[in-house]
Amino acid sequence: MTIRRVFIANRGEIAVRIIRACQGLGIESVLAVSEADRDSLGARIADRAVCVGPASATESYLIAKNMVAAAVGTDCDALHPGYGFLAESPDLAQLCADNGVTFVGPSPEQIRRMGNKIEARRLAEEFDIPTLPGSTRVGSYEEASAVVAETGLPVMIKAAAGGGGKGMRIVTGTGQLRDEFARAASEAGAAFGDSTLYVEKFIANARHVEVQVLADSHGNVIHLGERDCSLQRRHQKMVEEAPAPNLPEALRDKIREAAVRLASRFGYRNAGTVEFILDQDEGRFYFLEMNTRIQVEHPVTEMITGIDLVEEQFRVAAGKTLRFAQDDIVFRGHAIECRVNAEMPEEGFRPSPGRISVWQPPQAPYIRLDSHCHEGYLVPMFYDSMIAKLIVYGTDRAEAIDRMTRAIDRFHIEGPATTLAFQKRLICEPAFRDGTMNTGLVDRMLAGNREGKQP
Amino acid sequence: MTIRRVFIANRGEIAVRIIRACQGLGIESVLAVSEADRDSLGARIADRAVCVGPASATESYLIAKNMVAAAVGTDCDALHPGYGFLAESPDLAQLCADNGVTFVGPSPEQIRRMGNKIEARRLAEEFDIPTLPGSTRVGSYEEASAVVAETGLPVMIKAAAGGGGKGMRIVTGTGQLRDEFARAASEAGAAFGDSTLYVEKFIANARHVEVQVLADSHGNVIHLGERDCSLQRRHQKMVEEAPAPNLPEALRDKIREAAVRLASRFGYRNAGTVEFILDQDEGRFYFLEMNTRIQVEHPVTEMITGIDLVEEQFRVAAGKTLRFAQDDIVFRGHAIECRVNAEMPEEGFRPSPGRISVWQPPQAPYIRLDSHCHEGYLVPMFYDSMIAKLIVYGTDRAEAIDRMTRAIDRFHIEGPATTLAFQKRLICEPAFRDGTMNTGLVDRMLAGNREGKQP
Amino acid sequence: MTSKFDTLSEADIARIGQLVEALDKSGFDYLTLELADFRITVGTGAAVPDGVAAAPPSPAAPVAAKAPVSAAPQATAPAAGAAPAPAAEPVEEGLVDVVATTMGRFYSRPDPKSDPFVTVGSEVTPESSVGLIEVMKLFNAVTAGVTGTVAQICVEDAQFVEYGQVLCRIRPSA
Amino acid sequence: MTSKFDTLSEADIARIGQLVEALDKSGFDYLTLELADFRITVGTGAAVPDGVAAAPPSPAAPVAAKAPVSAAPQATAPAAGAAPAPAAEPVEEGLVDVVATTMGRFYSRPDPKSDPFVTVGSEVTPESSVGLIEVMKLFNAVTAGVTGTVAQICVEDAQFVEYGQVLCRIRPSA
Repeated sequence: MTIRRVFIANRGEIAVRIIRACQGLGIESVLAVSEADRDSLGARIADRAVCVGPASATESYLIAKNMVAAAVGTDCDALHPGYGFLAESPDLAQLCADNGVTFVGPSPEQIRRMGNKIEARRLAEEFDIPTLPGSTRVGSYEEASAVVAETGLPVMIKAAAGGGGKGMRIVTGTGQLRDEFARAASEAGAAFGDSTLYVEKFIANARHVEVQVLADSHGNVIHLGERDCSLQRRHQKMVEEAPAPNLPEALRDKIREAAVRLASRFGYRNAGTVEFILDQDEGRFYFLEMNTRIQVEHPVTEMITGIDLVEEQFRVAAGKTLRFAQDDIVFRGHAIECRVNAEMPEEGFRPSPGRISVWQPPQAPYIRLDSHCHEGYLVPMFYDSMIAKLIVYGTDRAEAIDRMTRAIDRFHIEGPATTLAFQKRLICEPAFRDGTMNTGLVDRMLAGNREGKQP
Repeated sequence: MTIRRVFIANRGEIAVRIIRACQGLGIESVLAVSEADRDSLGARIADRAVCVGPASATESYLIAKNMVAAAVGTDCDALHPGYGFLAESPDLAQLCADNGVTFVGPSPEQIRRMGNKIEARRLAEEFDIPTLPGSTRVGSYEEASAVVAETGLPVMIKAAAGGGGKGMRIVTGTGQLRDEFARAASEAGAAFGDSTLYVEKFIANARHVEVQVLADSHGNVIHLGERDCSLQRRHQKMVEEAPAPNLPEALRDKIREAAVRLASRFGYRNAGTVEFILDQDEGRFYFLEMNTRIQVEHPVTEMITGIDLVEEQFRVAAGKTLRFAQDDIVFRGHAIECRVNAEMPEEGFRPSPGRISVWQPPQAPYIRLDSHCHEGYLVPMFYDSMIAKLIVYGTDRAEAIDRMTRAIDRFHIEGPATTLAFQKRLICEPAFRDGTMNTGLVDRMLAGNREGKQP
Repeated sequence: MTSKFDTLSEADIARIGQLVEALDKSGFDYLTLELADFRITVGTGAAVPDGVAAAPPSPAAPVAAKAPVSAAPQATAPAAGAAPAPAAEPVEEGLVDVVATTMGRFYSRPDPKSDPFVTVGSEVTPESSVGLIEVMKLFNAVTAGVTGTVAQICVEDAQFVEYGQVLCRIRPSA
Repeated sequence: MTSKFDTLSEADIARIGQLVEALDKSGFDYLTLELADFRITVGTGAAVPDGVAAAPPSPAAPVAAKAPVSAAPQATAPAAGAAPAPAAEPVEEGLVDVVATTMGRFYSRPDPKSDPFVTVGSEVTPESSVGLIEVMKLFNAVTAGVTGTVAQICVEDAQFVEYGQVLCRIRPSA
């Protein structure tokens, strides 16, 4: 089965990225656009653009049945969901299947099961992949201390209902447990009207390491190495790199192997990412979740492997056998990506949409820019604030960091405020330069260092 | 010694390429421009542009003393010559030395000696590198047959005075030698007023293979693999690739080793290319010449090694030690370059300068375009007709060829005529696809196949 | 090379002169005339901004330089009718557009056997259905929204229509 | 290269004349005419910023969008004086530019001890030297080329000048 025309149920840079992959493979592209995206770059370079609804995503990009109806109505034989929006909606994948449209991704069943955190955790345990001790809901101090008895200290107590650090407590000594539990419960109750708490092992010196896997429908699974995404602000990735620095080779192999085992025991198909939390002090890693789609940060993997992941997604979706055995994959050099968001770091990173009056990206052989923006483009207020992904390659990590630093200096954007200057500060942080950062670095910088005001 | 500000004594795409390398290294750039290039892309992105003379190259880019005077006058501590123009002028390198300007290239002496074909051939022989038998001037049949006795048949007889195939004869049987010699001599006499001939071993099934070497001023020399440039029209390269296809590994190693031996025995410094002619039937190779500069086709080497050759040129010119040992070099995938010329293939490739009204290059993660052109740019009539280098990378040669084919289809240029469609035909030729082409392919296609009229 | 003006007749030159005069008398600041291989600009003060602001060639976009691709269907539908901009087709004065409230498949009749809901000339009230739009077996009636007469039908039966696409035009009764 | 006008016929010149007259009668500042391989601009005051036609933001050029960088010196010389476009500096009517015939270092006096060849107010004949330009110890005299009075000196002693850079301006004697 071959893919002749694909419907792209997404927007922004990933829509552009997918359309270019189609052009490279000789596949026709039909792009879904909301009223706000009619004149977007994606709409210009796609073979056809179809208006699927008003600007608001809930009335356009988020309506699965409309997407599939549009795919069928425009005679597409496949649909690529990109990331975000409906990319991990089992319903979209199911609707595609029901209407004879090839979904470029895993089966609806696989999306559903991995989308359920409890189920995903159960699967990982079934495949002997370590999971974070605890992570259970507790309604009383007694339940909490029972969990602690099993996980050991320190533990993190947080509101089951909400995120954003509200009602979050770190407990290091047994003595504190009762008081901290009480405070956390009342905070949670006040904030979310639900005082149920969540207790899990707290990892003080953690890194976010994820493994890119690629699987075909014939049971072949390979990994394309891991990425480190430890620079996060409130769990939002800001800077990603590949490979993960400062990782003992034995540990690196274990993590990669675990990801491949999960994907292959699970019978996974297409591109996916297995996320782990790495305890740098104890040299151990724990399964977090599996993302059943192409990821924002996939370019850093492409830079060090030379493989076009989106093209390969189309190949395996079309039923082709993987073109690569694990031994065919050659890892070389180091790549870093900065997610350029139209946000104001000095004002709590609030979105800063608007017209781009100057757009002069740096250019060089080892600089790559994935973006849908251009001079005169109006960054709409309706969608997320990412306007570009700036990616650099270096023969080693130090060269990649230097190249990124200069690339940021040479990237001139006027109109919306961006996170670039802040990201330059991040990659210049000693802890990042020597690869000993952890997932707390960004928030610590923001909390402690008030130069954050003038990034 | 570090380089703070560099003077770029060149124009077009290589000027842009060099300026971007400077930006990547934090080096200031001053670009020489003729009156015709005042508004060129290079002039815009350089930190400064200096008008060195009128449009005609002989009154601007080709005056060594003016270039060095301008470098000194603008307080540059280094000069990059690019390729072409004065890139292989010992005088320019000498003037730089005399005026305390670091020349980004080898020593004047090395340029001079390698620039002299007889001397270069002598050096190769001294270092036990095979050279083409014959290649001597003959004035009489007797001299000719003496040479043949040594080289064996077939031999090529050509006018010593001219090129372009005038008075060129292939002699396969001893019996023919006398007649062929006579005819060739009279043709040569008629055409160039000089009947002196040149006799050399004729290689019917030849390929052009060249090795990229990189050397520092501390005696370290490495190679960055070889390139195959067999697709030539009248000795003008049209398509280049790396690595060379269909080369027995043992032979590949021998060729690479020979290039490194030449460069290191010669004490060479900076980036250079050692060109060989490969006899595919006999599996032997012969030294042709050494180019003591960066080469047009250097990007294909960059694509498969991940190393920025121009940046490394600056490093070694500044006296730094090579950052790589031979074993550090990782070769991966396959790269192909098409030289896009503003020429009319259907009219004997005559130049087609003029205003570019549409310029829409293909874009994708593994497509690279090195160019100084843009919509509205007027391709001047004064200089060579290359307007861009379209480069693609693939995990293997077949993928690279497919990618280039589609990239050419997606490259929309209006205004000047270009060679792109013709190059698409070239890379689709069965002989090229299966890697069995030889240096005669292009001219044979043009001679034989008259669809050449509508490329 | 012969005369640069081969492509321009004496008459052309004269006409250009007239254009200049005409513009001069007018209160306008500039005039730009573009033909196949011919372009003229006359004006006062700064040069004419060449539509740069609107939709500039984008560094990121090889094809951004071409005219903005309308999101209108190219294959299945009469594009002009579907184009968002009314300008896409000379439209009679005072007609009211009835547009698709959702994307989907347009049906001009309740079922294959029946007559169309409306044809050119049909009288409609705000509540009258002019067609159905089907999305995944779900049918949505499209109503005229005004009282008047159907002046144009812009889409065909069973055609895939986009959100906001003009389905028909109605001449409101005075 | 021979005469720049090789490609223009007498008739062309005449036609251009008509266009110029037409514009002259009008109240406009400039006129731009572009044909396949030919482009003419007529105007008063500042030259038409032909940015759009001649130098658009280039897909290949991140910075091409910024105003064209003149090839004039930015560091060592008073840039305005060196800019190719006369518009770069308000220039008094009827002055004749004396420009650098080669790039190099400009010397306003024969040797450090002597007086300058000319100062503002100096009377010059076509043969009078206004300065020397040195390239690699080779000194080239620059002559006034007209009879008149030096009205402006645009460069400093020992300054590096570009090819075509205006060195001084002369008011020709009537």
